[in-house]
Amino acid sequence: MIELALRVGSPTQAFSLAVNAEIPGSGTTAVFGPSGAGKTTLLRAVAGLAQHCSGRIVVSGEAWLEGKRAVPAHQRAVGYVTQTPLLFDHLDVVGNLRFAQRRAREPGTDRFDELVALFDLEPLLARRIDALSGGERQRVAMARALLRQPRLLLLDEPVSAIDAARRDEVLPYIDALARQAGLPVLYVSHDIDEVVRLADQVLLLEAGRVAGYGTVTDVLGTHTAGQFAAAAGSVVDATVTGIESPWSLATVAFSDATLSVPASGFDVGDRVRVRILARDVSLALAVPEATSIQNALHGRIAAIEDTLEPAMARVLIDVGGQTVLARVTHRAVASLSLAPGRDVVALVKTAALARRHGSLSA
Amino acid sequence: MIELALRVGSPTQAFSLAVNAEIPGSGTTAVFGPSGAGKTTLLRAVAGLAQHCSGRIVVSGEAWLEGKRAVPAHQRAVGYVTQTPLLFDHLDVVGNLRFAQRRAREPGTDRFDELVALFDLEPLLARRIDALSGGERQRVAMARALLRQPRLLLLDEPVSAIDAARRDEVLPYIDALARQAGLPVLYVSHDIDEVVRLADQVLLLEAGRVAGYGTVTDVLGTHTAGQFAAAAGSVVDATVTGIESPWSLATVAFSDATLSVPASGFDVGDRVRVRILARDVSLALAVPEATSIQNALHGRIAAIEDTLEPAMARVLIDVGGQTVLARVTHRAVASLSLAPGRDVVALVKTAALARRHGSLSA
Amino acid sequence: MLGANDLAALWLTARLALVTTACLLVIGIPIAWWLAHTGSRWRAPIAALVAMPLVLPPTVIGFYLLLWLGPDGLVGGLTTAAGWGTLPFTFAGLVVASVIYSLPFVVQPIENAFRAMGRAPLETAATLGAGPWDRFFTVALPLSMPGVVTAAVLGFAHTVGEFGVVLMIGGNIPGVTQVASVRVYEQVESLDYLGAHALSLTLVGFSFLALLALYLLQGARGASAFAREG
Amino acid sequence: MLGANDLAALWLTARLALVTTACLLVIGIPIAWWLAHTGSRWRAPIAALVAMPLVLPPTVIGFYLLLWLGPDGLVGGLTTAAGWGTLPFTFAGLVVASVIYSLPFVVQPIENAFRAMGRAPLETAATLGAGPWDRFFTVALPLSMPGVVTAAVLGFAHTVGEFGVVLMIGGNIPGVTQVASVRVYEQVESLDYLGAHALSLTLVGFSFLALLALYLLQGARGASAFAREG
Amino acid sequence: ASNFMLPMQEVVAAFERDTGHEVTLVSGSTGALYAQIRNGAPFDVLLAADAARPQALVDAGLVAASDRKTYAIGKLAFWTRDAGLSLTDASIIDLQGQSQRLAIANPKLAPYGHAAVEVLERLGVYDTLRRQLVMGQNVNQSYQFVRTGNARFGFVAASLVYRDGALERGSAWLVPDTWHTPVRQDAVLLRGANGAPRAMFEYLGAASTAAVLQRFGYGVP
Ligand SMILES: Nc1ncnc2c1ncn2[C@@H]1O[C@H](COP(=O)(O)OP(=O)(O)OP(=O)(O)O)[C@@H](O)[C@H]1O
Ligand SMILES: Nc1ncnc2c1ncn2[C@@H]1O[C@H](COP(=O)(O)OP(=O)(O)OP(=O)(O)O)[C@@H](O)[C@H]1O
Ligand SMILES: [Mg+2]
Ligand SMILES: [Mg+2]
Repeated sequence: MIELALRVGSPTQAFSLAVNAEIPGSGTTAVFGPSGAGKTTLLRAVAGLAQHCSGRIVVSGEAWLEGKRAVPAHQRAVGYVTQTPLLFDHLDVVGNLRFAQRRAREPGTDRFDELVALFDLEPLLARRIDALSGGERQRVAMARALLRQPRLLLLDEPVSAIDAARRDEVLPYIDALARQAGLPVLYVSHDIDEVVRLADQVLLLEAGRVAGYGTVTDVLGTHTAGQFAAAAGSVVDATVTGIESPWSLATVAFSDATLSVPASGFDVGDRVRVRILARDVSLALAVPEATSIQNALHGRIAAIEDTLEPAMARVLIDVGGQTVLARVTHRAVASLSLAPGRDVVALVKTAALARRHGSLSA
Repeated sequence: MIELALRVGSPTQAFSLAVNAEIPGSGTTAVFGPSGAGKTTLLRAVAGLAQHCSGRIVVSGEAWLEGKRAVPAHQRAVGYVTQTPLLFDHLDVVGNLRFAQRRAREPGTDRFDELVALFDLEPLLARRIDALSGGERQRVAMARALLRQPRLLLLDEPVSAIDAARRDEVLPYIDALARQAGLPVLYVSHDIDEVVRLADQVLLLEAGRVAGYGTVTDVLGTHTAGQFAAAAGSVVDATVTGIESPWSLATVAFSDATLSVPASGFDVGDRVRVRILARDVSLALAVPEATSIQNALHGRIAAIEDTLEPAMARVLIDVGGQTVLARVTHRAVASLSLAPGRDVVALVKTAALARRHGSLSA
Repeated sequence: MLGANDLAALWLTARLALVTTACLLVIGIPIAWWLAHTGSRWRAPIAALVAMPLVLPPTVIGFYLLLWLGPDGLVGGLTTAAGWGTLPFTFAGLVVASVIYSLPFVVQPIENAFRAMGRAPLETAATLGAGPWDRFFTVALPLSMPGVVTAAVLGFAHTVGEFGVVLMIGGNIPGVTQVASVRVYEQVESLDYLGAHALSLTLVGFSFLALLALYLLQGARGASAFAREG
Repeated sequence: MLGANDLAALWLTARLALVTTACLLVIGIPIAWWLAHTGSRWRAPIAALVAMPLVLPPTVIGFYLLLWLGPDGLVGGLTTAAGWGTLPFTFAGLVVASVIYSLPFVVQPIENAFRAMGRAPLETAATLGAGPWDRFFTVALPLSMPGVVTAAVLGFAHTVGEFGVVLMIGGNIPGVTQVASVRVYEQVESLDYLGAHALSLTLVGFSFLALLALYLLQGARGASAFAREG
Repeated sequence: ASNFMLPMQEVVAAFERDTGHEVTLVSGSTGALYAQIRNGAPFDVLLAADAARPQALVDAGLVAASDRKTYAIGKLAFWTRDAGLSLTDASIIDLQGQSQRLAIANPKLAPYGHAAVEVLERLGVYDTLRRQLVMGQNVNQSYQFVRTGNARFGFVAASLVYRDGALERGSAWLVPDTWHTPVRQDAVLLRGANGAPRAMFEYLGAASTAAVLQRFGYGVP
């Protein structure tokens, strides 16, 4: 459990941040919000670097801030990757890593080799810092933060300069680490896909205030305007009911519906979460024959909303009590005579992503 | 026309860059490649900042580099936004903007107010640089680069720290600017969606060498492994044949197929390019009735390929001579008995993006 | 407390220190720039050479300057040939001597500032269309201000306090080359301790106020130095 | 050329300069740190105060030091009460005087270096678990090396060349307080110009070689200063 | 020479009053002044602290041999700032083996220093006292050492501690003139300087000058 009830900002500054939130003690919380919303300020406050910070920060029972009494930054055991990572110029890459390794919470138990391999740092170890590319810097900074064996990871757009292929390796690793070690992660990102993939909760900041906080489902559901437009989608809780090994697919059930999703190490009975992006959902009046779309969910239209794109509407469908979003053209709405209360079939392209349950609900 | 035939790197350095490419004199060229591939090095060489640079750089007839004879950086009229933008600390925000404005190619004709509004810099103008957030810095740097009225824009992940909402305003602006002013853009990005949306050509770098160069269609078609997996798709050349104003849709035709796409200021007869992502394409044996998927393209399967995702296959469909990609499960391939040579219907969710033709083919 | 000679000496000191500081910056900044940016293998020798005036006692430097600038000296011969006469025992001579003697204090801090700034701001300025001179004056110099200020302070204070070189080259001529430091020295030597105390206090007082004003000014701008950089 | 006295003086100079430089760094670095980081309104006055030893001629400073460190002086009273006797005419006294006199040259470049470094590296070190002392020694100091080197060079060279203060406080006792600079001065005064040339050349030569070595060493590490930062 | 500054100010005042000429006094160490004159300093008359450097100027041809004369003879005093002591040569001998320091002027540079060494040698204590010696670059510094209490005793110029024949402070023993080479301070008129400078040079031998010198504790030639 991370208890945040803090204010940052001096009376002389125009900007102030006020955050009240209880963040689960493990899993990833995305900190999301427009540029200048106060995301970095929040992370700095938690790391113990913000000036004019007051309130309460309690991390797994340890009070890091209590009124004006603050535990100094170096005793907070955070792993903080800043927005533009600072590496120590006077050390080479391996020196930067060892710097953190020597100060790890439990020296000797670190995963130096594992992290070097994960971030592909082997060829860079002897490099001077000023001979690194932007992405290489970010990778070193991430490995360094993890080597310190933090109790809490603070990641400020940590993969913005990392290519997609490596990002796809790194993010699941952090995810796994966060889960195995019960390590909570505060993750700032502008990439909604990333948030959807990685986060258990979203803390939405706007102008220094919390504009929304809750599970990804909740926040994605309620804050559908603006930023979330493209990523609008739904998350449903489901149970694995079958594994189709030859096709690398798993069947999951929720309410009275079933879905096929690409499987990756699930067992029958696992509780999973399935993310369904609105853009991946089409609507039909009846289940079509002979198409590659193999997931058809029967439901009833709860509402039809406009989106920021003039051609597109968002249709909210109630599937056995859970809401699924579909993004379709207004013309389709008209030609299919879609209207609230009408029964429809939501066609979900199989590719929607599934994930093992975070500890939020545990 | 930008003629690049350059080598960067001293014999003492492990890394060297060698690029040969002819880049159209307007439109956006995405520079894509893994971390450390040499993207930043390439941009620096073009800007005149790289040491140990030799070869040929000719931009719109002006030779910027000819053997070892190099035009100094300040005479090259590039607008360069670096990966971690450097703002002048000793000036405030407006001071940084004026710095560029005063040195514009045609002072007095700049778009100061327009750019301030676009990047929402009004509230920041009097700010000191160290009181800016990461995204705010990037916005100032972009505005500053544009105020300089460059002949060539070099953008190194310019929007990595900018939120989606503003990104959606900024990218089309740059796009429009690039087109109106005939301003070529070299655009480094790790975000494949961004590349797909913005770029006319892709220059794919790997370990300092050109691993692929051509129109987005070509590169997306041939380099389907690794990085492009998620973005795999096709681009077809088409003509606008109708406008459906009430639905904000346009009908475009290519070969003997038609597609509905969200319209934005097209006229009948315009030649357009339509991007169809593999993930948005489903397959059917016949056109299904009463679904929201209103684009059905008749074609013939050319090939079926494995992808990096074990559950998914990529199907190449020949639609009147143009190739459309579909990403479907292996199970669907089996259950529909899909095989090369078979006639199928490609169902394209309307949302696929369309763009006015870049000058590449002009 | 202070006599006419004291006031003349103080006034001369102020003039000398200001002129010298100005010359020091004009000469020192280009040298610092070169040292900071060159890849030449002459860098190290020249950097070491610049510090050499420090290791000799001022009177001895003064002595050698006297030899070189005097009518028999190499430089003296040149200046005489050029019709300027010789420099020793003139105000110009004092300036030349003070500049040579204080140069190391000026070059090193500025060189450090140029180095600390790095190349990035210059590159950015170049891509924004600023030519070499332009970016030197609008970017490099403002960003290196702390180093320049330190250099100016050290150069100024050192010139105020200097007396060995000045005594030798200047000849302690009241109103022409008798600066305050030399005058205090003379007072101490001639057992005029009260006069020495008064003049010392005045010197220290004025210098203190000048530096205080400078630092307060700089502080108002430089408080930022440690604002967050996240 | 050089007699036994010259060699003794040179050796003493080397010892004095080394000990003084060490003391200067030990004292100057904390002062520089405080000046760079404090938000106190005493910053400007104290920064100005640190520069004060510069504006008085060395002999005059020497004279005041004689007063303060002597048996009637405040400090002298304390040192006598502590059983250490008085400092003038001892090697320790020379060190104290040289340290006071050269302090401004040491404090200012280091302060600039600390400022140029900014707070970010210290913050990063803190989040990596480094406490205040730890990050001072493993981050702040290494990153401020150019400033520390400059400070050491200026302090060292200035101590080598200093003679006004040293003469006053030292009493010119061969082998104990007669350093090379005093000896050269003596030679010039007594018109032993040949001896003065020889000793000056030796001083300059040795100092030059020492600094050259230092700069070459630093250059090997510092060539990076202008590698690209893109 | 800087140690002659005080009496010289009075002499110059009298000279200016008597002749209407204007004099600019420039003080410095004799060695420095010598070097400056050799390098073209615009000086007319040099009042040195010794006889050696004026002689060197004559040897260098910058001064006519006839334009050199002794203007004052220094008296050496053994002095402490502690009042009420009755000092004699025995007091010097008693210093042996004590921790007290004895200040003298640098014998190489200042004739007073040279004279002090001669006195110590005459008393046969130079070698034993050698380690207790501290040297000022000139006799003024040796005075400052004693005056500030850093050296308890010192050989100083009588002119520094006597005024109008009386001891200003502390206790002193005037060393007999015969115990050391006379401390001759010579003046020279630089070649080419005539008129007023020569008048000044001549004025050094005037009776009024001699009176001033005696008041300041100097002997006159
Ligand atoms: N000064 C240097 N000395 C040696 N190697 C360098 C230097 N600067 C960069 N490199 C190396 O050159 C290669 C290319 O660097 P570059 O910055 O161009 O990569 P990039 O494609 O921009 O990567 P990223 O996406 O991470 O920013 C990298 O392997 C980098 O480590
Ligand atoms: N030192 C400062 N003084 C005054 N305002 C500041 C200071 N530092 C940051 N700010 C302001 O505080 C606000 C929050 O900044 P913060 O860096 O937390 O934003 P952010 O959410 O991280 O934005 P981004 O996504 O652009 O990085 C911004 O409006 C910024 O301009
Ligand atoms: Mg931020
Ligand atoms: Mg890069």
